[in-house]
Amino acid sequence: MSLIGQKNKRGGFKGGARRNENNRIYVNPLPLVFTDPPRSRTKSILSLLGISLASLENPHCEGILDVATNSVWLTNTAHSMVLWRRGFFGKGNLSRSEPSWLARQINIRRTGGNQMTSEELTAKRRAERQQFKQDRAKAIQAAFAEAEVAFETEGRVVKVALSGPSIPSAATWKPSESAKPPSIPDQSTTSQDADHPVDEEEPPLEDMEHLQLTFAEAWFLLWTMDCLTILDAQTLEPMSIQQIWSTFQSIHLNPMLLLDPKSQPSPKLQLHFDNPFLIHYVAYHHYRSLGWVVKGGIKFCVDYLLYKRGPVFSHAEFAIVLCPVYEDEDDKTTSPFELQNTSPFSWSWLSTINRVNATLQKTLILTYITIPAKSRISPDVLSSPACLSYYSVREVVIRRFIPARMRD
Amino acid sequence: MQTHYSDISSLSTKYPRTTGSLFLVYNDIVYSQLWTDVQVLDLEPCTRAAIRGCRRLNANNTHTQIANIVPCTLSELVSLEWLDNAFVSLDDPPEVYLAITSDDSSIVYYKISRGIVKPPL
Amino acid sequence: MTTDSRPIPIRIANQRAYIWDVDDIAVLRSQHRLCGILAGTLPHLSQQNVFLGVPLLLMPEEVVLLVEKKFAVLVNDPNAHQAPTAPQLQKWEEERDEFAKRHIVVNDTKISQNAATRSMSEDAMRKRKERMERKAAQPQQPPPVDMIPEESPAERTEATPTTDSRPSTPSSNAITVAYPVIIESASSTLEWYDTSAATYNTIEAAQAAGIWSYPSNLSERARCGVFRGLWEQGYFLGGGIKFGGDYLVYPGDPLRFHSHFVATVIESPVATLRPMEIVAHGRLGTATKKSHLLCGWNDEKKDVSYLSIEWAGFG
Amino acid sequence: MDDALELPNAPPKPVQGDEPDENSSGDEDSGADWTKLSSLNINRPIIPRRGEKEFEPAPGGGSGLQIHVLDRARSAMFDALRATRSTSSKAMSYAVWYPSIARAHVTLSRGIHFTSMGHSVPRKEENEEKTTKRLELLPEEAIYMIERGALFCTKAGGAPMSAQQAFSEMLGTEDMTLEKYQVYSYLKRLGYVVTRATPPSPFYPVTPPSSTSSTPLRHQSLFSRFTFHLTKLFSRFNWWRPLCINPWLRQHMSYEFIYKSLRFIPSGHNAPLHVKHTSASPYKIFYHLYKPSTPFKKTSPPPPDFSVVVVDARVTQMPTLRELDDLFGELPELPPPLSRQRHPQQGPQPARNQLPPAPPTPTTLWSWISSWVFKEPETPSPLPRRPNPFAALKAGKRIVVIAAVDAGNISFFRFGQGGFEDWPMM
Repeated sequence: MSLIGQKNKRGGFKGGARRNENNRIYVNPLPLVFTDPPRSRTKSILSLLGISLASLENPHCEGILDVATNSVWLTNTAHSMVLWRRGFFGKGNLSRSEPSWLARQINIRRTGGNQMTSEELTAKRRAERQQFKQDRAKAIQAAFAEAEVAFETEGRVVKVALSGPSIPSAATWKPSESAKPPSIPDQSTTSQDADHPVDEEEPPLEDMEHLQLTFAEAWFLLWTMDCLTILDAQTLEPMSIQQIWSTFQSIHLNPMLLLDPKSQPSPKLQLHFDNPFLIHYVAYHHYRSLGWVVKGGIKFCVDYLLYKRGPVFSHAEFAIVLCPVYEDEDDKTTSPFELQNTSPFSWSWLSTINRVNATLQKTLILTYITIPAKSRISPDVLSSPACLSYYSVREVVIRRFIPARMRD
Repeated sequence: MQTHYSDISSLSTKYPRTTGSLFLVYNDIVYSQLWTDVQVLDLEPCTRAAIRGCRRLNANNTHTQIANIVPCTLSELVSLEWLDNAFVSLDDPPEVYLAITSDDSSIVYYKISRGIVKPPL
Repeated sequence: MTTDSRPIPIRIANQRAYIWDVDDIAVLRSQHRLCGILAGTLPHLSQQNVFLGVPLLLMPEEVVLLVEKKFAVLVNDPNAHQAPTAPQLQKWEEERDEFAKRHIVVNDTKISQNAATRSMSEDAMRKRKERMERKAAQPQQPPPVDMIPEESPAERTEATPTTDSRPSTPSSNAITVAYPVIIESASSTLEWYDTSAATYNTIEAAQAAGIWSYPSNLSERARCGVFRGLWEQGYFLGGGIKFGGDYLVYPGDPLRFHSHFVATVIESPVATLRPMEIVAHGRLGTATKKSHLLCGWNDEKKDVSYLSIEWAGFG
Repeated sequence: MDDALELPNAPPKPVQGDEPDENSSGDEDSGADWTKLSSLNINRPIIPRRGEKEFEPAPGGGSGLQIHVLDRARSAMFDALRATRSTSSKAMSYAVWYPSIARAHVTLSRGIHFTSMGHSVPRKEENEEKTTKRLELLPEEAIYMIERGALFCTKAGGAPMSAQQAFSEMLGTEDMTLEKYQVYSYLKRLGYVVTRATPPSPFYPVTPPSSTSSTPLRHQSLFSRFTFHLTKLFSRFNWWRPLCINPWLRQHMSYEFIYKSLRFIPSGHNAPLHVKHTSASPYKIFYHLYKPSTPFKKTSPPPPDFSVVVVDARVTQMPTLRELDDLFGELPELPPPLSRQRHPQQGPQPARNQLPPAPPTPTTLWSWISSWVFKEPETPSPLPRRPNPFAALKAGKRIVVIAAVDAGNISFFRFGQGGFEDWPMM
């Protein structure tokens, strides 16, 4: 059962209580868990010698390779919850973060929609903000019209104040019942009631959601943590680690081959240092290994967001844009991929993404991943993850420089 | 696994490369955004399927609006001609929604209108 | 307004386009809806960057539009600055001396008035210093954010000239009474500034003369085309690089109206566009209450098509 | 917690210590309200607040009131632009401009400007045998002083130069472009001392080369790299099973150990960069920048507070990694910023205060053993205030300021050499 559902059942936590609850639920930063045996004298002595009696527990989760979405799907709720709670891996395809779609649906049925989920709350707040903006714009327009009349009739130049008793401000405005969205005559189909009958005897809800892991997440979980098994979508047989390694690369090369069940596995996998899977994995692994929680950043127009402990604890501090750099420009011209951001940005684009992130208090980081030159390193090393030691990662921190504020 | 794609199967086999984003967007529209009368249309010039449905404009569905969505992934490249073709194939609606998906299943929707359309006051 | 129909001389130097006469700036703004960007220091407010002074720097797109519409001509500015003839120079020196004499008389009576409208006189500096000293004695107040104090006159040191004065340099002993010395902004007041042999009526002529090159490639043609397209719709335009685009598009004079759009120039209908650009532009536009305009240039048809981006409001 | 921010219409959060206009919606250019200028006290100018603007003109070119207000704003602006450049004859400096050497020879120098502008050059006077030292201004220095009405410049024959002529003739000489001049005057107007990074002549005073003192951190990262190679050599690293946990070793049974043993992808700006050099790069440090508060001696300038590159944004893309690497190579490494004393400045970051990550200490097996063997000193003796990792990550180890100028619009960015590998979160 989703955490969000539980939270709302109890009417929500207060700040400190929620933090404690989060500290308890998300105590493990990785899926691996160390279990300590009970305290004993033997243990203390052994521990002095640097010997441990603790044991390591690694979960075994199962996912299915989905070629079309370039991802691995977990449909087992228990597995999804383990990966989400221990390191915030994956994303529910119908939710903003952890899969909560089913909980939301159950909530709607149970309460008739009176108790709102966070998604619904967001929607409500959004509608209210919209209404506030409309009200404010209307009031300002009225003030200008008044000033206009004063000018035309009396020749008085009235300075229109954009705040004051008659102009609603964010602090004073309250949603009113009458301020509901205007009820425009219904132009839509009349059949909608038939499509969604309000029935007492509703069929049991089927969970339409899965936890989606990117290839980078999936590879990290199975390669370093050994806690994920990936099943072939056709055969539902577990894939070997070597098979997965080459599949993640070849999907980017030729998804058609893999989508067509009748096609033979490609006779010889072409290996390229600039395979998007490898570039993304290098970055993902780099930040994970430094203890960051790494999530996708499309909504902030970047590649990744870095969270210190996880998205439930704090806002992301850093917004990462991947900039792959060819050691040898010739490799770029012969590449089968169209990697983005391999050439320097225009200044206008840098302004755009920096501005978006600065207003949200995120520091923009350009993460340069060097792509080994084929002339320097044989692409044969790509047949195993040993190739990863030939890449390198460098960060460049971007901030606006405001001379007026740097004078001391 | 095939069952997940059943609603959109005919066009997903026609355009296998764009099936992923179509699937993600279709499910989001049906199950999260709760649009009604959702149908999948062939958008041949963009080698993909588009989605048309009734968008909810308020909570209890008393007001809806027919809207068109063109899905694409973050790693694709598009062009003005491409967007123009989408408008033409969808019978020139005043606007289309571009749904951009990423590998982590995130989707962002942006409204694209033809011509110079003023921002809301 | 007959005088305003004369073409405005745009001063070209090093491939950059300037307007130095304030009347020309006024015509550009009020009649042609072109703003340029002020690039000079305001002599009486020289320690801030919010209000700047002449010259007005024009974007190359503005230059091309003005010349194509016959509103302006291009002047090869270094060539127009000719060496003065001996009589011209003598006349100028006489006028200068006359001005100085007049002001020495005036100065005795009306020192502070002049200083207030011109730049700071010594007297004003002294008064100001006194004020600042009084202030320093008081409990400290945070300095204004955008301003730093003018240097105190106490710190002014009279450095000795390293060599003997040149003929043009008035000897510091010659006149002991202070008078204002004026440095001209625009050259149009100088008798030996002569544009007659340095003026070009078309972009092509200026390009042939090698003083102007814009537009020289597809990307620059696209910018000119889009700029003109938006201008012809009645908008005011400003540079948009800080807002993630090529232009800011205003419904009226930027002095009174906020911009409605950030516009991006797209060189051709088939030029590739990354979906991330739509995300970023849409997102930034929504946050700043602007729409984003994608302006597609068709170099064959020489026309522009527009798409507006806004956040969908769901998702 | 970013859920709410994911929506593009999320209200921008107030940025502490920043003015609201820094990143938000205000139109930065043309945003000033010139009507406020006339009411200013000339002697103590205060920048008025941004004028409040309307959404759009009424149909037909604006209503009566709108036209009235606009006309007033415009005339305020044009009046301000008509101000003459003048200074009292007792404060005016004089110079002669020599186009052939792109220098203005100062014949009479007055005022505070010369404490940070102009340099002394031995020149052979025309028709003379001996060499005399004289004070000369670079083109940007001369134009700036002319613009402020503080320098009366003539041509060699005595013809006075207007500001217009200074722009036309002094720009484009040597390395001076309009873009570089605009950056120069922008910074000078704010009170900075601005000098050339590369001496334009042998007589131009230069900053003594900075002693790049290596910080303890540098040792740290070199050390961890060293231990990694040891680990790789001796433990027969299996690339198909990168994480090797021995459940009997207490040292291994921690998340910290796991994270550390996963750090095997080369990272940081010290890793060898196999990217080729580009032939000619516009990215050269052009100005040295000194804060108004920095004691500055013209004849022996101290190390600069900032190094500035100026590019024409219309024709120049952002720097490549190689160009950035070359720029960083010329800059001294800065010590990590110390954490601020006041905690509330940090905003809602409970996690930050709970777990202040210590500077990395070696904990891999081999570093563990080697710390016995080599007796690697413990973490440096407790500092009074330890660097805040977030502040250090945001600042970068080396900083270069790049001014990108687009037709008069200057965008200043600071590019920091990042070092995430130095500040692991766990």
